[in-house]
Amino acid sequence: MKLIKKYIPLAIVFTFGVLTLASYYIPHKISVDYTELISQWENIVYAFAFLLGLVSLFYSHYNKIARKADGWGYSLFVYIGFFAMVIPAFMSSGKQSTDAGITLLGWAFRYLYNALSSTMFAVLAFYIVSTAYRSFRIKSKQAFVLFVAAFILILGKVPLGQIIWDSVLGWTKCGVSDVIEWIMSVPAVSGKRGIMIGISIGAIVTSFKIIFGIEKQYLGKD
Amino acid sequence: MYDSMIKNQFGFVLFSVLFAAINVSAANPSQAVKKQTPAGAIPPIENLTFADMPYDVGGTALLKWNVRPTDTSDVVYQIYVSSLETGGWIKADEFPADTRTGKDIELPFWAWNASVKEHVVKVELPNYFGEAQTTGSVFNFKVVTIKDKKSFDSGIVSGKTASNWFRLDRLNNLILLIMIIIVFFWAVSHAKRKGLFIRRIAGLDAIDEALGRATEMGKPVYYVPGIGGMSGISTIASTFILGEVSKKVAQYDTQIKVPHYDPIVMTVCKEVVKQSFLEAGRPDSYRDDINQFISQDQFSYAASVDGMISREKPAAIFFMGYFMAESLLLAEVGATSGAIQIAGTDQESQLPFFFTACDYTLIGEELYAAGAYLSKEPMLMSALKVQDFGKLVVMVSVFFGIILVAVGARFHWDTFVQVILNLFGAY
Amino acid sequence: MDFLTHFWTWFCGFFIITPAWMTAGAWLAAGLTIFLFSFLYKDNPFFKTAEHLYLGAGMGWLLQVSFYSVLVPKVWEPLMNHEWLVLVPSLLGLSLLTQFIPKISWISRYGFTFLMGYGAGLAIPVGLSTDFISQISGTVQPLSMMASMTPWMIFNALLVAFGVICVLFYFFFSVEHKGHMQKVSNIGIYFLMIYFGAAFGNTVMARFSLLYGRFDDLYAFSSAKYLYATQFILIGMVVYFAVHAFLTRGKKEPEAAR
Amino acid sequence: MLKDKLQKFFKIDRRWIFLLLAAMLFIPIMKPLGLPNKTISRDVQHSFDFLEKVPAGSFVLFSLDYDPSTRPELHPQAMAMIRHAFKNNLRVGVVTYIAGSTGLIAEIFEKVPKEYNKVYGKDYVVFPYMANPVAVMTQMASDMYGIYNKDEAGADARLLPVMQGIKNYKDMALVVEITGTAMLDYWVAYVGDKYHIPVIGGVTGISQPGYGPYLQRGQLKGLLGGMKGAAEYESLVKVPGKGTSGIDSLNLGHLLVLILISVSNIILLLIKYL
Repeated sequence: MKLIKKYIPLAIVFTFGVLTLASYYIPHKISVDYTELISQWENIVYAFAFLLGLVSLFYSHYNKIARKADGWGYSLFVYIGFFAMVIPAFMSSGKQSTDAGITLLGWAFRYLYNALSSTMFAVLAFYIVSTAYRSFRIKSKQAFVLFVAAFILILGKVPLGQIIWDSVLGWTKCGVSDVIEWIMSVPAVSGKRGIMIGISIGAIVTSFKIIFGIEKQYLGKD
Repeated sequence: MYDSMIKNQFGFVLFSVLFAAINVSAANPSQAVKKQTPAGAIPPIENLTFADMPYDVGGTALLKWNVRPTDTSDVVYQIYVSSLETGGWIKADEFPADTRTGKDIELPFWAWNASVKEHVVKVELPNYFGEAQTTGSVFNFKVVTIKDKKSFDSGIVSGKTASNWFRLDRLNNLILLIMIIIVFFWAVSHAKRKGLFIRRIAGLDAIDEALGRATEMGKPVYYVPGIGGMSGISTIASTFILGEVSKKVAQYDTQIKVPHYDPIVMTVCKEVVKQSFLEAGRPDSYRDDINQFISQDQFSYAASVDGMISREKPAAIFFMGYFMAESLLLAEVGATSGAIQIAGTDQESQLPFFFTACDYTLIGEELYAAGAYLSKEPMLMSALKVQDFGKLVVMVSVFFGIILVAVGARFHWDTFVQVILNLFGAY
Repeated sequence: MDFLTHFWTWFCGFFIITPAWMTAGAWLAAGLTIFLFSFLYKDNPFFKTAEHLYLGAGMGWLLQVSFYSVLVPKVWEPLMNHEWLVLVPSLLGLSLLTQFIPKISWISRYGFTFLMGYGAGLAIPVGLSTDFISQISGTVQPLSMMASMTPWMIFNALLVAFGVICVLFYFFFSVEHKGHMQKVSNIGIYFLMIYFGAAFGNTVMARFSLLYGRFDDLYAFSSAKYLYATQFILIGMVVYFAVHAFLTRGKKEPEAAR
Repeated sequence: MLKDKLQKFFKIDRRWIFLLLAAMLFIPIMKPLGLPNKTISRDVQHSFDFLEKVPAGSFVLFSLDYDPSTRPELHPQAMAMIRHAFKNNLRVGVVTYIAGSTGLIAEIFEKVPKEYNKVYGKDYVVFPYMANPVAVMTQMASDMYGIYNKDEAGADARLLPVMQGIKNYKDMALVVEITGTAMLDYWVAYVGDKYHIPVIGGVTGISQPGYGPYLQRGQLKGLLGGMKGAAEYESLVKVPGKGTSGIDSLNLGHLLVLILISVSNIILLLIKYL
């Protein structure tokens, strides 16, 4: 039992890990075909994993409704929203538009899903302002550097800011867009690059731990 | 022809010979062309040869011939290709005669002899023929020289392309990989050694403070593991930290809530939290609804978690894992609801927002180190050593690379500079 | 059977998108947009409704996507053509669902391990090449043009390299940051700060444009063509908040969002 | 006491900030302020000059690869550049590699051609969406009809008057790529450099700084960045549109942020030294 519960899964990790790793160094047709096939498989497995989420969501909101928990009425809207997307999808077989114009799915996407998701995204504009107000306070030398970099970037991105810069600092003969380009391509690059390099090594080490079966928390307990 | 490739100026990449040898066996015989004497001022094309493009999947041919003194910008070369024995010529390329030498093929020095004395042209056969037939069948090629509207045909060369077995150009990558594997296994096998040092990580010292406050106020703690899948490194690191945090939560007898984006991550986290409560000796306080599935859609996840935070007003919130644009959506609502916030992510684009909106932030790699720091588990600690080794490699290479390249460029040692750049080239 | 087909055609006839549908859509979109924005003022039933609707719609959309772009073309159609190989990933995928049955949940490990192995194998060489080797070469390469560089450019190239080394020092875990180490890693923090500040400032514009886009839509929905959807809903919200504030006056208001 | 009052101001209800921001962004939509837009950035000017120099009747390929999420920034750019192309009597071909952008492309061509009396098929053509951009880009180098044998409506592309004499990149004057993705890098690396056709880009404000090297080396002839790029181009073409009104609101929004963070720092200083 331990074999099929534990060792075969670990063998699967090792096999696919090593094969995928090796395919990077092997240009042969076989390796190209392998990569193509496996990435397609991965796609399929993920599509099934999605069902896992769907069932969990339905289950937890069904529970709320069944127990008449606080605010259970809202849980009904989860189902309404779900069917408002799924039924049109089946009616128009997943197509958002046909020759005749947009379908019901296209309509639902545009006025329901897209309205909601782009609004949620747009809320960020408000938060970015209130975060800036709260946290760009110069309490230390480091905060000062943070402040200056952000200030210049915010200023120089709009024409009005450029006009202000030119009228105040025009004598330096150094346009704000040049300063921005310098910040983005010199000091900011080193900061970003340092983080990236560190992360990549961490990711590589963790990936090794997964492939060699040292890291197996994701398997859960026996 | 591959002999010239191996004839490297630098002996320190001896093992490349080994790999080159593999390629020699895969290469196809090419045919040299007998001299022809076209009429006109232009000398004939010399040494026109066919070769398979090395280190690729097949389907790409290389044509090489000597650069002639008459190759100026007003002379034009045309390349023709045919799959038939006679006729059926298709024009594949056209370029001024003073371009396209061996130097323009982007391969490192250990895999390619970048000579300016040779014209080298890549012909990508799948552009003109069916994908299936381009590897393995014989094709004919010819080069036409055009000057002052007069054209001169070269002889015909033929050959077939092959699927190769090794990306010799990625040798530097492979060597680095092998080095890391060796260091990795060395570190792992020495993991039992006690007392490995690890520096202080500010954000993690604040965990106790945050949990203490939550206990005092009698409010819950939120742990947000982000929107990554289980194969994401940050998510794996996050589950480790969750284990340690929930252990402490169980000890303090506080409440914890973990809203999830990915169902697989949720099942793993369930195990982790259950185990932690068990280890803390409080299995009775474990409830199944600690881990809650929210949604697998980025912004509806954010909207829902925002709603939960603003309603329950938790005392402490942890954001650990993979985050995208929702980072600020979550952190700002948490900040306004008055919670102590500790964040950590390896998404460098989101770090600025966590950094400004949260009280403590684990920057990039610190998130990976956090698990080791909290648990002091020898296996994790030794992995940290490997990471430090990697960083050391980078620091040393950057330091010496800068000096060598600068000196080389200053004194115009072009080949030397090229060699150094090739060593750090990604192909 | 005939009747059913007939009925279905008749039923679908209702859902051909006419201008009336567009107007209804405008009301829906304007309403949902304003409901979500109302959270900025404070939590309210309208936001909760929109939030829950969004939960369902998001999952519905994803289901539709994974059904029509993966399951149908990549599983169903190959099976119909007797390509049995797709059964392997399908079974691996189905194995994940055993998570719900604790007794056999170990079967799901087969699916997990496949995903993890593939992911890890993919991450290693790509990480090495793009985030490791390329970043080193990106730091070193600029100086190869030394001969044609102005002193300012040389300074910049050296500054980038210096910054990278300092930042990496900051991430060094094996040594305590004391003395000189402390100084170097502190310089690293300054570089990080500049990056954070610049990245923050750089994003402000993009987020504002998104908000501008939303407002632009709301403005479009406020026209007579859409029967003044925006105005009506906005006024409705204001009235709700006013009435709500009036009714709960005197009661201890839960601490408002700061 | 003053200090307490200042402290209170520090903890101002952030909903006032939200209201201010909303007003700042919404007012210009209803009534564009037309704040001075004197500065035209170098890269936008270059783009304009380049297109201006393209002889009338030449074929310009537009690759429009953005979806609704980046629409506010990129749609005005596309509109302005296509207007400019029509104004100069250039032939326009449109391709896309992002499924979500087809609706937006339709939106452009519902409106813009009428302003210049342009006819579908004769003056411009829209090709259907294709996946796998790099393969398509490479194929178009030899014979674009190998991929695009039909236009979006299903008509034979070879027979359209607008396509006469056009077979591959050599017959085109320019490629314009407007995108919020890495597609511009593809066009530069796989087409511009390789087949020596000039490329002009339009990108979001976020990714704009990353294209400095391409511009420096001339791999990109010009670049429009974010809404600002759109507004500047609109002012060059002299047709103010969404870019101009957008940049008005961005101007005010950014000014608000700058004032807010300055004020909060001044208060901090006052509290410290009072």
